[in-house]
Amino acid sequence: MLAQQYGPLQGKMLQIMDENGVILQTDLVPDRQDEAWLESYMTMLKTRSADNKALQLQRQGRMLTYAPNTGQEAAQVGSAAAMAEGDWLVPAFRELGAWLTRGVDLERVYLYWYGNELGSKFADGVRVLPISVPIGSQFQHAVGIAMASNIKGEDDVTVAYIGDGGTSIGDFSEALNFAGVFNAPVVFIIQNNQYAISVSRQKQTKAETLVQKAVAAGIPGILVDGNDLMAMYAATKEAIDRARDGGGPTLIEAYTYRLGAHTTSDDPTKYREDEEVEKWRAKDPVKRMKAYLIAKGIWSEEEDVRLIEQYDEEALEIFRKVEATGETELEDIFKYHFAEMPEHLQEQYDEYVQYLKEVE
Amino acid sequence: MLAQQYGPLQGKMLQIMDENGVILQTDLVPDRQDEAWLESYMTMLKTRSADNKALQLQRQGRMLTYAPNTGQEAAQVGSAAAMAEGDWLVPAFRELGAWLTRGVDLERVYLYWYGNELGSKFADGVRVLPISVPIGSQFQHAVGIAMASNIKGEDDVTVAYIGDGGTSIGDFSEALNFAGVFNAPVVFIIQNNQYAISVSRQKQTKAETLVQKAVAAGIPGILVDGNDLMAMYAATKEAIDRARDGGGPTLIEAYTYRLGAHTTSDDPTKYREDEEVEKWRAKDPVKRMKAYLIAKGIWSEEEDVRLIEQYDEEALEIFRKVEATGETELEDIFKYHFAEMPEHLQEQYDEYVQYLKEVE
Amino acid sequence: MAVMNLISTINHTLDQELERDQRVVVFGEDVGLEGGVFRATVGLQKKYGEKRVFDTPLAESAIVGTAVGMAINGLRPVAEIRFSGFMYPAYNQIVSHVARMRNRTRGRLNLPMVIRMPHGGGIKALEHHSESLDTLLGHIPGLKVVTPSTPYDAKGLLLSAIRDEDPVIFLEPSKIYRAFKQEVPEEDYTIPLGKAKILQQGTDVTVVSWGAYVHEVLKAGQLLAEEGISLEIIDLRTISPIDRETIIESVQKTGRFVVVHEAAKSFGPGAELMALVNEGAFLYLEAPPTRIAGFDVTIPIPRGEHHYFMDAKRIAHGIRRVANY
Amino acid sequence: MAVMNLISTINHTLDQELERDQRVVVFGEDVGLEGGVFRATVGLQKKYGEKRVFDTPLAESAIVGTAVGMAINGLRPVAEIRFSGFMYPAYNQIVSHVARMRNRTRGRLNLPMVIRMPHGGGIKALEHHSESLDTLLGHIPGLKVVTPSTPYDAKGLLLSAIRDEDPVIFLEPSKIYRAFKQEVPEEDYTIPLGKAKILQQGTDVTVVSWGAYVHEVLKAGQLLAEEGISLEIIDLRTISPIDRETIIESVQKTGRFVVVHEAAKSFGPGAELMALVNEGAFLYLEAPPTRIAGFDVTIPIPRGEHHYFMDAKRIAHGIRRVANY
Ligand SMILES: Cc1ncc(C[n+]2csc(CCOP(=O)(O)OP(=O)(O)O)c2C)c(N)n1
Ligand SMILES: Cc1ncc(C[n+]2csc(CCOP(=O)(O)OP(=O)(O)O)c2C)c(N)n1
Ligand SMILES: [Mg+2]
Ligand SMILES: [Mg+2]
Repeated sequence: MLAQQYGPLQGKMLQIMDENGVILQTDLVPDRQDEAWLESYMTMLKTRSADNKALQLQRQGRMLTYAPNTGQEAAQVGSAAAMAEGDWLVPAFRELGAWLTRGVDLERVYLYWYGNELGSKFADGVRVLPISVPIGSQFQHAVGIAMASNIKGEDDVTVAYIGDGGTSIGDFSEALNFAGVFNAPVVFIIQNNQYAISVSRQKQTKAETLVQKAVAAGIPGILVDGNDLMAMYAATKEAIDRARDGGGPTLIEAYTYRLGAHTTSDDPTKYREDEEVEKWRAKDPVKRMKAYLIAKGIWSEEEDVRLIEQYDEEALEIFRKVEATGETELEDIFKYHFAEMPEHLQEQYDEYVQYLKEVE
Repeated sequence: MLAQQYGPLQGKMLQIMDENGVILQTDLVPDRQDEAWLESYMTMLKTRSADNKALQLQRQGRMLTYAPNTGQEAAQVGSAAAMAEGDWLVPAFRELGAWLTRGVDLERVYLYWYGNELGSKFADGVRVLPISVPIGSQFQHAVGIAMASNIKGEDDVTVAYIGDGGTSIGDFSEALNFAGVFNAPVVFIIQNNQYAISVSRQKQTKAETLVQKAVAAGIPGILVDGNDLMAMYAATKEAIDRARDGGGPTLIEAYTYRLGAHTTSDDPTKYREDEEVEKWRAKDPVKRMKAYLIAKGIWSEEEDVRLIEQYDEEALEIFRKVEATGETELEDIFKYHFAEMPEHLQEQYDEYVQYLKEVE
Repeated sequence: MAVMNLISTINHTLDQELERDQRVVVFGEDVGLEGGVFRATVGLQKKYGEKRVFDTPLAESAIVGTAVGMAINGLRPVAEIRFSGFMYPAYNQIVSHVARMRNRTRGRLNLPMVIRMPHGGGIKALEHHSESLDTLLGHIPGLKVVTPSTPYDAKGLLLSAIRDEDPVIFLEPSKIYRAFKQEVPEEDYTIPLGKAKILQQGTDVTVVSWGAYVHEVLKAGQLLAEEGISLEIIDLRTISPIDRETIIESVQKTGRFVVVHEAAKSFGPGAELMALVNEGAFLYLEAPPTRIAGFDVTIPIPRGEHHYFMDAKRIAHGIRRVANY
Repeated sequence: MAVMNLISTINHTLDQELERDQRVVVFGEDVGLEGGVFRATVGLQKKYGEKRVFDTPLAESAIVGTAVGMAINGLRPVAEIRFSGFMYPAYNQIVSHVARMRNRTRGRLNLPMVIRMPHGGGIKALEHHSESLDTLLGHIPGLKVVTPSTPYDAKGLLLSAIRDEDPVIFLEPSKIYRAFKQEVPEEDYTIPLGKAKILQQGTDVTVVSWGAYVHEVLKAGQLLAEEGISLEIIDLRTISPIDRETIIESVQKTGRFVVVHEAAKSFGPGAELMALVNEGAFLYLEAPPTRIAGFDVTIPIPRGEHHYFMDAKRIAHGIRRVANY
């Protein structure tokens, strides 16, 4: 069991592929078709394209704000790729790679960062929760969803994400503890990208690893190279399988790095050295997977360039659609608070519409 | 270092004295005068007397309500006895033994359970916080006090208490984490008395021990027989010394048992077996310390009986004083919200006084 | 038809709904094995099993937060918070998620869930066991807040709450849990949320109250009737959204308005009702809309509690002034 | 005398007070090394060291809870909550301890502490970054709640808040952090808490507002002045306790009252002000006391934000009705 070998107190990190895409531990390579790896890789590429495009658009003043995830693609895509059809995904707010893997339309994501609530209205059947801005609070929803699966006798598993900063807030610990007590089929993934805005991982907790927080709840944990798609897939798959088989929750620490800014309003040079960033850039999860696939002979530089171009274009096209949506409908800010609009809200709406007519 | 030998992951519990008061580990007996042990024992006796008296009075309908601590005297007195003069004590709500050790008047304690806020007004110089009803919230105050000691360059240490149930709430984890990050001179003591009202320790968390929750914050921890006065003293003393020397926080799990009800409105037979209670009664912390002192030749049955009688009488006398205080002064419910009473409060007070005059 | 007090009505109602709807689950601290410190859930775990009626660890945020998840995943959670004073640790989940999930997702994810809690004081309990949350919950867009004043209403309102497609906060006046009994029909019935109830028709002053205070107001009404002052007494029943129509119509008739509540006065629920009366019946007013409310203090613990709580006499005193204005 | 905007005034004031009083410590998420996401604390860690100005882990409850402990142990903590929307996890500490420690201990333990937070919306931010907490904090006995509308007031009020022997919640209208500059004296001055300020004398309608909306109201005043409607405009400055005297006197003069606020209408701060006016000036009223307030909805994220926030024109429209009533 990986979670034993690379458990919270083993002082080891699961790595299957090195920084150059060379397999380090052949026996640990998950049993998965080449095409599946290629597909995951493509999702990583798509994620990065969408990310770059969003940043570019934001600089042009067209996108409202954006939380980039460049550098964290493997942590997200690798974990989400291990999920099965009915499984639930509960994100924090920076999980583009996971969203795309799980069928969330990029259009919705862009709508959200464009500042429109419709960006949180995913298609029916997409078992993905909206962004949870209050850090950590989503972990409890994840546990509740998982408990419900148990109660209903269904075998769906819930996968939830949080950041390194999020591990400090009470909701995180409460959620892990509940999950342990109720043996909830949930996989908790900490994306330790080393920063919570300007606060470094070292200032966030004295714990040597974040995964050791699993010990507090008496649940298994595993420390994984978050920039290694295969390792992330393997660890998550094992945890999901265990959960589905009634083995309860697992905490995964994906050791990774946010290469970009916290959001478009953040300037990371204020709190970290370029040197550190460069060191991590060498560990780029996309680059290493690409090297692996090319070495395997199932991908090429040319295809790569072409696909990136295609994704860039698609992203821009999608954003154009989003941009065309313009402003939120007035009615929409009233209509969705309750199944039926209560009288006082209806009245406030009507009065305002009346006012708008009067001043026109 | 005890905290290493009996640390969270060692699977061992520190015990210095066995259930019959026989020393198991001579080398671990703390360097402390016989008189000091005797004094601590007397405090335990006094605690139990006060406890019994409160229960009796409550059954007579004279005390409002009461949270007994019979069975937990060693955990409380042993730990508080290890504190030095300027140290701060931050209780949960069941810490009679600790209060008496640290100079809180029994009168105040009785006043509190009699339903009077004056019970939370300790004498100046008594560095003890009032009861904190919202479970767990006091741990953060403890960390703040300890951080302040650090900031001011003072070497006082803060000792804080919580129950097993309290370890599940977010404030607990946040507090441990803050303490670790800021290297706060604080000793956290979990009194694991096996129940949070009716919820057993086993249903509270899947963690095998509660002390392993220290791992989440990267701070040392130690599991202690909470019914062993010497072990509690030794573990707390070591933790306090370490904190005072700049070594930061420690988590102590005092493994003990609430022999009585949760409070006077609780009926424990609803959720636990007599058998279990009897098993624990054999481990009574008072009984075993008494055996030790008698065997040492510094205490006798007769003295014991006499002292208990004396304490019983004193407790009753103190309660009579409390009973005589009667109701809270009207002014007191208004006067203490701010340094100066704001106009609207003054007006509400005046109006009510006026009303009372009118209806008389 | 059985004669029941408020707490046994809650138990009976949860029992019936657990039986009727497999999606209903009931949980909280001490809710399972022990059946709740007030015994609201006594016997239910035995009957429906540990999967549907269970104890949780001590963590209010997680109690509410997991309920959110359960509601999303097809259940109808009925979560218990031990006392309203322990709602605060869950406030982030309540405000940020319970109240907002439907709006956030533009209707895709709704949360059919109930948060029950003993509410208010007057039970000679320690600090934090007597809190009034009317304003703190009523002010949050997206929440419905309900409180019954009788066993009969409790059943009808609780069934409505559990069957509602949106979250409902169900505040149970602990002071009257066992204060009196009433006939409660065995069969299923609901009382619509958002509708106040006129308890007594009258001509001189409209008096609105809810929860435990309703009964003091009714007594005050008797005292004043002897003096020839006729009260129209309204039990608000739903704190949010408020049934303005019933209140405004009444004030238009009586010309005088008093609200009686337990919560602290400033920024309290009485202010909202006074505002509504200003907005809906200003020209009918023959006296200033008036609140008879808690002092702006932390509710005292028992030896001072009587200073805080108002009896019928004091309420009558306040109403009399308005009547004689 | 330097010309400063609101955010740099906060920085300047904290700087001066850190210098003057060794007991003052300043902390919160990103407050130290980075100097705050709004740069309220920029440069302060460098100047005063990591012991007095520091970053905390991400945990609002602990930020407030540790501040309580620090205040007990002789410091004067000034804690920052990132945005008012992240106050909720700290609500238990605020309500149960910050507001109550003095009363609980009958005066033995008081808490000289300040909780600062960017407040309100209009800054085109995501969910939970635009919350108005006026009612949720104002309703709590034992708290003082303050909000400045200008850099000049910010300095005087913040110094009063830090030097107060009791806890003060200091709400900073983030919308106007950089909206305009003003001369702010270098020297030390305080503005008393609990005192409103008459910004403009007038005869027809008393209008009360605070924070960012004050500036829209002033503009509305200009629009209406052109129509011959004269407003008396009052900046509340302290949300709790409210300066009733200033308001009542004004309403007794004008006979008309309007409150303008950003928070949701129902159970909002406007209701309290209307109630006070009812209580203090009923017989002077020539029109119903009126609130011009936020809709009872979750504040929309940016593409819908403009629907929620009111401009001077809309405010003027509302006031005009009252003037012409
Ligand atoms: C309860 C709460 N407090 C503060 C914030 C403001 N905030 C937004 S993101 C962030 C840092 C999160 O760090 P981390 O959890 O490591 O996630 P990352 O941004 O690195 O993905 C903070 C403090 C928030 N959203 N919620
Ligand atoms: C936040 C909060 N939730 C619920 C309660 C109600 N309550 C009072 S004591 C208690 C159990 C505490 O158990 P534990 O921490 O083990 O302490 P013990 O009573 O055993 O000393 C509960 C749930 C409370 N006081 N505070
Ligand atoms: Mg991070
Ligand atoms: Mg316990």
